[in-house]
Amino acid sequence: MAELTYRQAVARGIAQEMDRDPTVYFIGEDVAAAGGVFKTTEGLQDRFGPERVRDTPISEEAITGAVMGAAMNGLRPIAEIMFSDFFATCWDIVANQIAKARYMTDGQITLPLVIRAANGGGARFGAQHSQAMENWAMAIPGLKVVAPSNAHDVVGLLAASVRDDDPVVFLEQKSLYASRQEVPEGEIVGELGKAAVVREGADITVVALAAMVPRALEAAETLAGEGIDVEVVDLRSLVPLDVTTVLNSVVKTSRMVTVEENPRLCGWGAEVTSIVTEEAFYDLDAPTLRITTPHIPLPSADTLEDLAMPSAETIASELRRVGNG
Amino acid sequence: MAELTYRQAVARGIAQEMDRDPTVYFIGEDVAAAGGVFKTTEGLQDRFGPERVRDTPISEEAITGAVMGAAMNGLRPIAEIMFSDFFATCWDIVANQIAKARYMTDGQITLPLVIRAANGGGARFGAQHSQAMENWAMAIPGLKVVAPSNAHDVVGLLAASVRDDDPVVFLEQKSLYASRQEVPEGEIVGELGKAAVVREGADITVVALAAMVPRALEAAETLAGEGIDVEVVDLRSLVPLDVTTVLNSVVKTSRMVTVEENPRLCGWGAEVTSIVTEEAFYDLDAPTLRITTPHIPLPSADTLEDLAMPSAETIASELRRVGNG
Amino acid sequence: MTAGADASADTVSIPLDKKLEMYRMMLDARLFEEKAHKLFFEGLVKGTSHLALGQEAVAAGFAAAMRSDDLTFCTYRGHTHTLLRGADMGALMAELLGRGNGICGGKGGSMHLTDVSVGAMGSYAIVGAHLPIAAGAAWAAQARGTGQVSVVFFGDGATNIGAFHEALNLAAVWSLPVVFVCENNLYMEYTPIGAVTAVPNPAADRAGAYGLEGIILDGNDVEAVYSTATAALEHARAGGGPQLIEAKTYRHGGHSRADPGTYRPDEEVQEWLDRDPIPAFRARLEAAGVAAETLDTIEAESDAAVEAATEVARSGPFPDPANLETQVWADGGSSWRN
Amino acid sequence: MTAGADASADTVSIPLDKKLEMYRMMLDARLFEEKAHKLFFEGLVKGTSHLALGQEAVAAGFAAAMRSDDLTFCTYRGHTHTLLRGADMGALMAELLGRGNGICGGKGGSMHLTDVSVGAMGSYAIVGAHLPIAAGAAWAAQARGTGQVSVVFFGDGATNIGAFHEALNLAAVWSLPVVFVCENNLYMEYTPIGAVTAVPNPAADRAGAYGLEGIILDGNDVEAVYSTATAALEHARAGGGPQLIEAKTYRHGGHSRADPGTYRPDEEVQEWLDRDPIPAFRARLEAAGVAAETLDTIEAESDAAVEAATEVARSGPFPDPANLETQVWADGGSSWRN
Ligand SMILES: Cc1ncc(C[n+]2csc(CCOP(=O)(O)OP(=O)(O)O)c2C)c(N)n1
Ligand SMILES: Cc1ncc(C[n+]2csc(CCOP(=O)(O)OP(=O)(O)O)c2C)c(N)n1
Ligand SMILES: [Mg+2]
Ligand SMILES: [Mg+2]
Repeated sequence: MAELTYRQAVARGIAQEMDRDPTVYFIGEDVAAAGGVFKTTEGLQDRFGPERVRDTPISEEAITGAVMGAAMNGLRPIAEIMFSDFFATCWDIVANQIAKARYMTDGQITLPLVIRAANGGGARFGAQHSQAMENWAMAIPGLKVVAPSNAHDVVGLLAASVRDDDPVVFLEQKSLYASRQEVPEGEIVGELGKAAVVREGADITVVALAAMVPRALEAAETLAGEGIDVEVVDLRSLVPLDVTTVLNSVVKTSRMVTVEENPRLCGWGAEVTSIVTEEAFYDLDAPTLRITTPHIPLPSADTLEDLAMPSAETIASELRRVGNG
Repeated sequence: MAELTYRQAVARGIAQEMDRDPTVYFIGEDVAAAGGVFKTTEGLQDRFGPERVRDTPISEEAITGAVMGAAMNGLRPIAEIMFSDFFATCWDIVANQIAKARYMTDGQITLPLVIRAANGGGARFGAQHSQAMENWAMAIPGLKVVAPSNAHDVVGLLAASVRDDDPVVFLEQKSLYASRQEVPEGEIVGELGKAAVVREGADITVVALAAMVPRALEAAETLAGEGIDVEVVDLRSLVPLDVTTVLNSVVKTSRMVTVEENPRLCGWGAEVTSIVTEEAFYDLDAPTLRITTPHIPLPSADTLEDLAMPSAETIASELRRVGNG
Repeated sequence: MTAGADASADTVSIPLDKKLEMYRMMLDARLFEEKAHKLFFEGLVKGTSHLALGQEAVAAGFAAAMRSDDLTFCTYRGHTHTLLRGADMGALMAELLGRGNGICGGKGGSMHLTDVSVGAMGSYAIVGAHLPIAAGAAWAAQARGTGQVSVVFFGDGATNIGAFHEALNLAAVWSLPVVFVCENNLYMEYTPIGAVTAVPNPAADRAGAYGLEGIILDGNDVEAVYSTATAALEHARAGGGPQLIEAKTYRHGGHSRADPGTYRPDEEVQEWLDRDPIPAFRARLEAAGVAAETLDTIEAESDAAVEAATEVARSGPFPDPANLETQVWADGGSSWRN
Repeated sequence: MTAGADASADTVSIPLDKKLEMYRMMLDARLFEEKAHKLFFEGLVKGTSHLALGQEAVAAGFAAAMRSDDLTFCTYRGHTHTLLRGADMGALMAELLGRGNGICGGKGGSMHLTDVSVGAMGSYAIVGAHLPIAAGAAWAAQARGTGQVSVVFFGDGATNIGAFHEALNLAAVWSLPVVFVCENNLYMEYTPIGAVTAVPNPAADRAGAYGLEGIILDGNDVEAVYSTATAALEHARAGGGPQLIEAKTYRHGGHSRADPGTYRPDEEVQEWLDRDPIPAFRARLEAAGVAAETLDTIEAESDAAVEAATEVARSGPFPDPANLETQVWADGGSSWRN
């Protein structure tokens, strides 16, 4: 069992799938010869050759269009969009073309493709390189949306995404790239749409994703010392969404808090909260609570950015408000 | 007092502001010489000349970029994006540039601009010309989002949007263009961020927007005959959001249903529901309910499209489920 | 051939049966769309429809020149392109009418006609988007060594959107087997293309920006189209990389739906009506000795086919409501939760 | 001047004080960025920074030629452009360090330096986006008759994104007073531009697609830049429409942060280091009779200015936490609800 960084897990996941399936190709800006600006794809071109691992121009519409067209014609391509913010430059291809092609053609077109991107804040890159945009993708019917919180899940969920016959937006949390974990050797294949209860607890359900998972866990440890027993659910994928795991937890704890990196409005926390309010209303003993970044663009200065994003401390203090009554 | 269509109200609103303020300019595809594909801007070029009312190439990034740059340098421009779906082709300019410029420069840049678009379904145009995308815009900090439900509000809110110093995404509901209303002569100026209680009622609060407002009203009439007294709130703008009016209504009725045209996930209905659950939890006597389009791209066939979008009938039958207990 | 040259000079000798095939294709397309127009005014075609009346020679010349496994990508003005690759006429007409026996089950409508089984890989309703998608399909063809060529049709207006630029550059850099065909009908929706474009030939004058030759073609001359298409397909298939062709043509009617097209000068419309590709080709065929009856028979057969298709469409069932929520995902459903 | 020609031949006689001003500008920029690089390695510059070391002549030549109310739009590699329009050096350095006295209050950071008061209208971190924005500012200048010109700087890599195409076409069609300046430093982040671009001169070879002349310039020759800039600004100001200029240059270091730039051949790096614009210009000034002491004094003054700015930055306060939620809206706040 080797220690792997979240960053290294990306290359391992891609390599596992390229090894297995010759129709898996991988393209993106600076991903091939240079191994990616986050060093997530080092060694892939050497291993799989310049045909299967290719550098592209700075042309996000061409990149996403290329994988869409290729997926229609026999490949299972993976594209990298360097920072998830840049999805905005190709949102038409992703949200209007890729997401809708199967439905509009009543199933004639199948698009087994993955678009990976570095998502989220914490790297002091400022408002145009730090957005958590998983909610943009979740709002579009026809896109699956995956966001792992640890290296093991990166490998497993990347494999599951590549093998999935539908388009998957795969969001790597850039503030987690340096995090490490023991990951077993050999093939790892996860499952989309399965949340994980990463900490069991009786008093409050905390639903989190990606970088918010370790922070929620840290907050839970703090509260454990104060006699509040927090259960933490790592959603892992937003579409499909494992509602069952969330509802089961809420039935047990009667309290729910969502923790997301998104700016305030219309994030997945609102969606999960609405589902729970509609379907487990009589199980709730207290108002739900959403912890988010305020509804602002993310600032660049480290002190401001830290203040903006939910931290273990702010999560803990919000959880105290919800209490364990 | 003249009868005005929602369509005509657009031209009237623009003309009112162009008349008043020589820095108001208007650009878009086929908007000038031809008066717009929805005939919403007829006569404006004749009246204000080809300098102030201009046709553009099919270049949504250039159009939105142009109004952004112009707003930085002394104009108060209005752009048309023909169908709101096409925002995806310029989402970078709208969501990453326009929305964030003021914050990133700590207030050095002010962007008094309006981007209008025909939004929503009901015209049998299929998945790429029918989206209700107000939630895309609402999720982006730095954008104001307005969506009137009637001709009077079109004029007033368009005027308010042009006079506002912040960027406004102004969504005209294309299925309402032919609707008519008595609208008084003379200047009309509305206010952003003020919801309207368009029907008072004691039993259930229905929160609706744009085309869903007349449908909610129709459902309310049906239920009135069944002894259920429905209050209908027309949000009118999503950002700013008039939370006070919604909460006041919920305190009164103890039940809330949101009706939106968006596909299921992460719409404004989820946002409003989460706010209410968090802030008026103890006032609620029943689970909240969201009525939305299913999480699917919108189909083209008339029978399917009608089935997909919330209708007065489906709203009424959902409201019966919530009851008046 | 470079910008300004006329590709018709290259017309190679085309076998007679190919010529007659193209004649039939143009008639099928013409009569199909005339019928669709009628049905629109009867209120049977809902939503919108964008006719290519007058532009049939481009679709026919290319479809006749393509290999059966080549791939077509077209726009919302795509009835003709989809039909002429071999899609079932009845299923196309039924789609326009929003019927369950439509080619997309009623989910696509006029702007999204698709028949993957004949290589008609979709009609795309957002200007320019399908250019990179077509390039991507060509990339897969190159990677898999299938010998397929992607052919992507788009309007003059599409040459001003970013996706055009990105697709052309990528295709050139990767030497992809894709043929870009601009159908320059002189107008966007209502705006003359010249009013919003920096160069006179919106596609051909930009070929140099991608290291390509600008090829200009009389898009109303089906034989010229066929010859140019044949050469371009061969070039792309042989690994020569992309081609960019600008076909000059004209739509007889308005942009869409009930648009009467009155923003166009009468003389301009008349001039192009006089250059209608179908009578022009018929005259040429007759001059070359084809019997009028042969051509009349083809016309009658097309007409009968369109009538039959119309009947298939009119009598088609409305979509099963259960289909509303199918085919979002590859498992056939639309569920996003457990 | 067309693609392939060397603009330096056009060098007009430049007054000595302008030359010395440009010498000072280049030194200010060089020393400012060398210091920023040091502070990055000290952990004081957080996040990222993209240095233009080696590219100073482009920024200096343009800034020296611009009118004070002209508008500059630049990229994340924008320290130099913003500084040389006249932004306060201390406030710039403080912004890099995330301080409250930074030019954007710490909200922008290295990639978003902006000083509207001197016409530095922003540094844009998403490739290509600022081209249409600059065109829009030029449109307002045209509409209002202010006589301003927009100047927009972008990299070679930006020539392959859609926004480039849309902006150039719109600017040409509307004859906007905007000068597009491609700083071709031969690389995107790590990928050589030639590997992903269909033409050898990524900007100049595309000028024809917009009806423009392709102007190629030695971007390391500050006098050539100044002369070309002067002519382009005059042309645009006089209503002649946009200009597209490709300045060949090179960054001495890596793309950003700690990138050592090892993907570049040593000889190539050396060749360009030998063409460093600052010593080259100094040699020319000395040859023209400027005393070494004059130049040394300028260098010492630049150095002192950078030291002072560094002190302003280092001793600057961290941003007031209360500012986190200010300036989303024109009312100064960020409230989205009542
Ligand atoms: C990105 C985008 N912008 C605008 C439209 C609306 N629109 C549909 S067709 C059209 C005109 C297209 O003109 P052209 O490319 O010349 O094709 P033609 O319709 O003439 O075949 C426009 C503006 C669109 N569908 N997509
Ligand atoms: C749309 C977009 N895609 C990718 C990036 C990531 N990125 C930042 S700089 C850069 C290279 C830009 O190269 P070039 O335009 O030549 O400018 P240079 O950095 O050389 O000055 C890339 C790919 C981005 N910022 N925006
Ligand atoms: Mg056209
Ligand atoms: Mg570069």
